[in-house]
Amino acid sequence: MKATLDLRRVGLGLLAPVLAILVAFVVTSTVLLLAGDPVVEVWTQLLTVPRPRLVVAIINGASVYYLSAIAVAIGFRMNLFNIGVDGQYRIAAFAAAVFAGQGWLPGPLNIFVSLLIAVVVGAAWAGIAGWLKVTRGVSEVISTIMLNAIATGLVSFLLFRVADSTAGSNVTNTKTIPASSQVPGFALVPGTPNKIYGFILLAALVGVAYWVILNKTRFGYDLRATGRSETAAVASGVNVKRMVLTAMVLSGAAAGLVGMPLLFGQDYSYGTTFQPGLGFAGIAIALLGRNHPVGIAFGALLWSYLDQQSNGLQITVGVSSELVYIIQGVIVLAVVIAYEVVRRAGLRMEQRRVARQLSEEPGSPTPEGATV
Amino acid sequence: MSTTGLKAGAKAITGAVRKPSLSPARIALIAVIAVFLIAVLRVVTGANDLASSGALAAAIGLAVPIGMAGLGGLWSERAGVVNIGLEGMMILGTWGAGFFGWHYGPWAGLLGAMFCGMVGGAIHALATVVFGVDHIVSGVAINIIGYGTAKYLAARTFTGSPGGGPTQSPQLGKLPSLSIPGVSSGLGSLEKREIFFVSDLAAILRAMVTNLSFVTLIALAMVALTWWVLWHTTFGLRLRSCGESPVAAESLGVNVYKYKFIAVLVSGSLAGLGGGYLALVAANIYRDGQTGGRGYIGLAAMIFGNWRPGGLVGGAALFGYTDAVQLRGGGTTVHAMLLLLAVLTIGIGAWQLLRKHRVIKGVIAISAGVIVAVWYSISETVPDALTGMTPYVATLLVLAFASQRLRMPAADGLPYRKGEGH
Amino acid sequence: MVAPAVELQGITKRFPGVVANKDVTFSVQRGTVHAIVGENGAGKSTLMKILYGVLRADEGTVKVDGQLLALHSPSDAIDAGIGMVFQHFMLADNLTVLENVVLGAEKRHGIGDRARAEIERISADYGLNVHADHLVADLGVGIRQRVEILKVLYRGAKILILDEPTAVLVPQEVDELFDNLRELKSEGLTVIFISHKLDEVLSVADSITVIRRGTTVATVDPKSVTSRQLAELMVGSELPSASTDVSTVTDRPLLAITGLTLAGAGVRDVLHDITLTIHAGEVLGVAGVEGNGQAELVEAIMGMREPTAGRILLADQDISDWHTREIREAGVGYIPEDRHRHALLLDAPLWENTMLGHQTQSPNAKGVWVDAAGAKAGAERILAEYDVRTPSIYVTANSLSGGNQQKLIIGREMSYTPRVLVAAHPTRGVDVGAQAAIWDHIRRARREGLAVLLISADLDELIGLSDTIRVILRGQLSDEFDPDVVTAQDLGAAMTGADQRDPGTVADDLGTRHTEAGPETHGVEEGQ
Amino acid sequence: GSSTDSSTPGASGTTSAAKVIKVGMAYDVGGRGDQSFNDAAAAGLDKAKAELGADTKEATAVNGEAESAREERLSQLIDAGYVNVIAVGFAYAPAVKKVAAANPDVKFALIDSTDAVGPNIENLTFAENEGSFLVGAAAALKSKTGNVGFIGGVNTDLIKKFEAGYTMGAKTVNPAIKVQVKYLTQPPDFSGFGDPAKGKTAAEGMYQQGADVVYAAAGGSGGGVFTAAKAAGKMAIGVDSDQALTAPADVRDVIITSMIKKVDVGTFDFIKSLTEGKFVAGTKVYDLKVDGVGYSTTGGKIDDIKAKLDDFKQQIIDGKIVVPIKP
Ligand SMILES: Nc1ncnc2c1ncn2[C@@H]1O[C@H](COP(=O)(O)OP(=O)(O)OP(=O)(O)O)[C@@H](O)[C@H]1O
Ligand SMILES: Nc1ncnc2c1ncn2[C@@H]1O[C@H](COP(=O)(O)OP(=O)(O)OP(=O)(O)O)[C@@H](O)[C@H]1O
Ligand SMILES: [Mg+2]
Ligand SMILES: [Mg+2]
Repeated sequence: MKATLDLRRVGLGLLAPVLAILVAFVVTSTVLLLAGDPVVEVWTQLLTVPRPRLVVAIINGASVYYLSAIAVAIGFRMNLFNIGVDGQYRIAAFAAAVFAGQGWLPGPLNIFVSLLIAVVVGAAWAGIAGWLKVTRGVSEVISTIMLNAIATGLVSFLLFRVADSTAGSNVTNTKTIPASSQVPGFALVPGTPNKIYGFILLAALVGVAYWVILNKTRFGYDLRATGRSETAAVASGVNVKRMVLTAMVLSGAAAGLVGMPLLFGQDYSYGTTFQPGLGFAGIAIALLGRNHPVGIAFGALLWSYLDQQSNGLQITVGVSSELVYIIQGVIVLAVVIAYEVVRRAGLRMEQRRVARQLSEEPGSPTPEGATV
Repeated sequence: MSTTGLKAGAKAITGAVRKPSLSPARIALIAVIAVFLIAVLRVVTGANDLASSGALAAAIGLAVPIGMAGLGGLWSERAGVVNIGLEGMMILGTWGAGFFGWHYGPWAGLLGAMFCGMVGGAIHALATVVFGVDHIVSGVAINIIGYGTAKYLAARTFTGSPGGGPTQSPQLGKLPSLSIPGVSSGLGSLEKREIFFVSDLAAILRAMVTNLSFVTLIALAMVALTWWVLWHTTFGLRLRSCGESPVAAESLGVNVYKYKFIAVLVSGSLAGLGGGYLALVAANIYRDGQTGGRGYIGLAAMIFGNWRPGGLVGGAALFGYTDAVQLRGGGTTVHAMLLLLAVLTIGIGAWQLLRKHRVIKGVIAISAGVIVAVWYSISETVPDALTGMTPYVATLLVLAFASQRLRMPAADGLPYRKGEGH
Repeated sequence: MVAPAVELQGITKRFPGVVANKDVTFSVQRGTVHAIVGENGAGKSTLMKILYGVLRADEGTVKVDGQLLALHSPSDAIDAGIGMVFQHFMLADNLTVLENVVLGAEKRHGIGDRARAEIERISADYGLNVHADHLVADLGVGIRQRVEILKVLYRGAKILILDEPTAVLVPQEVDELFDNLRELKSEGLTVIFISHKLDEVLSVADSITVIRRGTTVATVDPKSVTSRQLAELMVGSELPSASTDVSTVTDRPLLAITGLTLAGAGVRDVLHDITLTIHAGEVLGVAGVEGNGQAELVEAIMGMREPTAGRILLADQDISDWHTREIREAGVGYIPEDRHRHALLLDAPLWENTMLGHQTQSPNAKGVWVDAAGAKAGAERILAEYDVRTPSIYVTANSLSGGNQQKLIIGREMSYTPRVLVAAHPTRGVDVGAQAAIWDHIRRARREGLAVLLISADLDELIGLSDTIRVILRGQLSDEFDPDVVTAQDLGAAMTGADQRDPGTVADDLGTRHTEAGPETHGVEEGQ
Repeated sequence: GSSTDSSTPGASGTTSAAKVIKVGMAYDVGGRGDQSFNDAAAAGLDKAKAELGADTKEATAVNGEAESAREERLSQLIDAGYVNVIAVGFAYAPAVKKVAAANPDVKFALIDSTDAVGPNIENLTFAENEGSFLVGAAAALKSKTGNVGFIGGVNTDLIKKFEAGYTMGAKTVNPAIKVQVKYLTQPPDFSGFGDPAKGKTAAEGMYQQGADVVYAAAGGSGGGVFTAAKAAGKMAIGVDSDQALTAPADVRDVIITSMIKKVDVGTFDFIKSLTEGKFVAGTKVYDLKVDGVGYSTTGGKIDDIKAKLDDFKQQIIDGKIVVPIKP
């Protein structure tokens, strides 16, 4: 009985993404048709099997997105909307880069302490929003929007003070991290010299930690309970204010790690060209992955895949690569709509099942078991 | 996932809001106090741009798009639909203004902006009202779609146009603006005399009667209209009831879907109007990325304003003013504001300490104030990299200091399905 | 003979997996009060929602005054002169009475002064004592009920549906309501009235329809049946009663509260100088009109509110400033009055619900970890022991009926070796079957030496189960009542203060009890 | 594919397909049509197309993209056969470094950066500070109030070069001059290059506080500066290309001069050198000496001071004036 049902559940679970991708396909094609762009060519470009070097780029991009989305998801699980991951990861990456660049500590230790700094700085920056919410009741939606902008100014101000710039460079960077503290990548994909970030392990670790903390610890139970029903959580003994602060801080701590694969595996310094906007992508990906560590991994891969595959649109098809934003947005929307439709179907299924099983029981002919 | 968020810490008004929390008299009083403070600050620091009609006119210009986005948010959230997609709708508005404005003239551009914003609203309405999707997800998606669509369409429609290109439209026609000649110059001479408070007041009035764009007037009219429609008409009552208790509304025969749908459409068109203002009034051109996150700021202004038109205007004005002042005066004016911050912080600290006997809080506030005061006295100006933060810091500080009596519509963000709520 | 006011013929309504109504047929004569009774989930509300156009029947016809009606939405029903007061109030808290009343009926008298005048007029005509400009959030339950009735009258309804209007009212308020109903009846209105309280039904109804498992069993004349017969028609078994056996009260105090005070927003304290002691094996019942401080009392005991003054002793430990979690761990079980908001995670599986509030305790946790296997085993045991009807511990709490949800909560709270049980309205909205089971559990708790604080609006339940009864009025506790001698009427009088002052002023007092508190004063009401 | 045979000397004209030079151009954010920096690069490309018969392919960066996206863009151009690649903007430096190393046969031009060097990379840099010196001097000479302004789009090292030259130029003419400086946004918020509303507000402030000339080194936000100048009846200075020709007609008359950065010349020269087989790796500085930067005279607004400016120009060329790159 249970096995068949689970199969059906899996089927339902797969139905949603398939439906979503189908909808995204149709909508995007329509846009292309309306705008008079070549539909077939666009899809051919987007759906070709990526070359090895692109595979590496997709995985690398996804690992960064993954961290960002996990950071957002921690808040979401508690109905906290941390729009501030963007500012948090930038300020954290800056702080870590400044420290790591000094090379005060030997290789791995330098990395470790730098990570710690990133985590602490990210957590502290998010903690401001948490603290304002808990003590002053400031909506975290506003405060994190404001803190993103403030982080931009602050980092810019400090960057020019610690910058290590060379003539003719035009890029303002922190000191380059010593070679001994750079994290080597993995040459996992044959056919390309490009390597997968060593810190993909960090992303995986964070994902596992997220899952374990949320699902296996008392703290995680409290956090999920608060997200599901704040009132019930309070009555069960959860200190909601402390939870808000802790969740915000944890979210910020995870956000602090977002820039680390880039910093230690690619850029080796923080500068004016350090990749921005990861926090916003993280929101969409967390929603796409339904705040589930595995779902987010798929979401991040899909996002990164589209990013990379769309890059060639201009060159091969002559279509503006911004098209990919339309596709990504439509996918997010289509996925949630499909999930909603499927969820309702599932709910109906479950209720029917409960009712049927109860009515099979002798002595209680009504589903409610009203007769005793 | 519900989108209502946690209430922890938010000292929401749970009991009686019998009247609008701020009566017109109190609003006027607050305004006068604000002007007075600024006048004092201007005189003490000599940062004259704090209360120049130019700065105030610029403030109005910067506040209007934010205010329109916020007003859009207000319509939507009053009907119970959280709208984080304002930014995307605004971006669509800028493109609409560029496209229609270029082809059919600026007024058509304004309508085009509203129409394109409304298209964004329609998507949001479809997702949240018809399909019952989580409002935040839909909003986030619309921001992405709006961003991509505008860029894609701009590249498609403006490439090769005279003076335009894939990232910008051709120059757009100007919309008329309004000056009251005699009054304006009279106030101008009064402003120049630098009489304490009088000149400051004159500057404010002058900013309001000089070179005021018609679109600004339309925006103000929209605020008034919103207030009137939502709080004084049958339509508005029904719309608000959908945000407070859709099941109750439904049980009285109100077609909740309809009102939510309309509200989100209006929301989109207002955000689009904000985008249109940016393209047609503030710049006379469409440019990629022109909105620069103003949709989010608009959302913040709306929350800041407690989901009310008046409060929203206050939030947008605060942001517009501080942004204008930092953009115009840069370091020196912001430097002057440090003094105000120092005095206020020390004042609050002293009050905590002496009246409330909260030693730790008081001491922290006073020390913070002293640090700012020291910063003020040992520096001449605020570094440019930091002045840009002014509007954000100011908003955050005001929120942190002002007591939080925010109450969002009771059913804001909650999914609603017909016939399932009883 | 004139056509009946309402005539339902062969109504069938299916929900996914449930047939809520099956071939329901009955008619209601004009100018009468017609009662509908039936167990929880029998389909009464569904039927009324069909009549009111909220739900659409799968089969069957509705006739009003002999006219066949096509009901697509409440507007159709309102146009046909039908008005409904829902089981759960349909009021928007943040709108005023005026706004709530005129909503959807703006065409009648606009939304301004004419409407206000009309509301005051109706209020005066029917003695409803409702004021147009009050904010609904400020109003007590009784007055909300009257606002709901006013809403219906304002629309000029000729047929009134009242779904369990008396569940939250005290006897005096019930009497007032019935007076109102008789008044309406005398003006030619037709009233359809649902209640679980059979005595009430017998006293006010002109005719009674019994519904069992979604279908009409019988329509009877109240003069010719007893409440016991009615109940048997409803359930097909004997009616349980709430009564205790021999006293098990010991002299060992388990919960002792002295001088507990909770400052309120305005001049008056929410709780003032509450002193009470509950001994092992004792059930202390607290009666009171909603909003007189019982909720706050419970929350103060549970550590969800910080008392302004006073001490709470659990056995001999002072728990006044403990946190909710510590209090729960120390052995205080808690059955909140609003199970959906305070006792359940509706979207979570049952096994996560059976550990809620005990997530730090064995077998649910090992150190900082959740012990899922232990928790699941515990859940299986609780569900079996407390007869919670469910196919598995993996279904969500949402998919249980209210009675089963409540049994789960009680099972949970009894399963972690509590010393004290705080039970607020443990049988509210639960049908007779589940009610009997819950009463049994409370009696067993008492036998096992627990101290039970029982708060209930059901005075018979209170009298039947308690060893001692106290009444709470405006945050203060009365003297003790002996359940063996006290009557529901006595309690009702004490609850409304009618034994001290003129009852006429009470409703007014309840209606505006927050108004003296200015807007400055909120925040305190958040459990900080 | 091999790049060497396509860069055979004398491959001008469109005579034979084999001799057509294939050039890929990777733009910075904004791309062709930005009426500014990227457009200047595009102009050079168009010229090469017309005069040298180059076969070209273009692609544009996306805001906030990953480093790998830039690498991929360059690689895809190469994959598509465009074995001469021009990377527009300093953001491409790391990508060029990497892709150039992997494709030693491909010739690269990297504009505005010397961060990536290699045997197949030519770094095209511009002495924006020198050009800005001249317009700064022009501003000071034209100013009646002794108060001029500088508006930078985004606070980056590159734009600071503009500021440094401008300020020095102005101070050289009039040591007592007041130079108001404002950057619209801080990186990585690059909206300051595309927000005319902000540009307008900042310029209004400067004009109202006494400035009568404002230099807009702010990309698309410059349009707002010109609007403000027009409304205030004051003067403005354009940037990158001769904006008195490209700006909207109604504001052209406020633009007294523009600091011209001849990216078009740089890109054209690069392509030409390839066709002639004269590719030289390493940094090529486009400064005043080689006319790589300069100022425009369209509209005749600075005809009266042209002699003085040319004198300054000569002094810089002669090394008598050394213009700093940092303010
Ligand atoms: N929206 C719904 N979806 C699915 N099933 C429903 C829905 N509403 C009611 N039901 C089912 O229909 C049955 C009848 O419910 P209804 O609310 O009419 O009972 P009731 O007689 O009013 O009970 P109570 O005395 O508790 O109010 C319930 O047992 C429930 O299972
Ligand atoms: N809106 C709904 N959608 C789906 N199912 C519902 C809905 N409302 C009720 N149900 C189903 O109806 C059943 C019982 O619901 P209902 O609330 O009527 O129970 P009840 O016994 O009347 O309890 P209560 O006293 O809490 O009303 C449950 O199985 C529930 O899943
Ligand atoms: Mg029910
Ligand atoms: Mg019912």
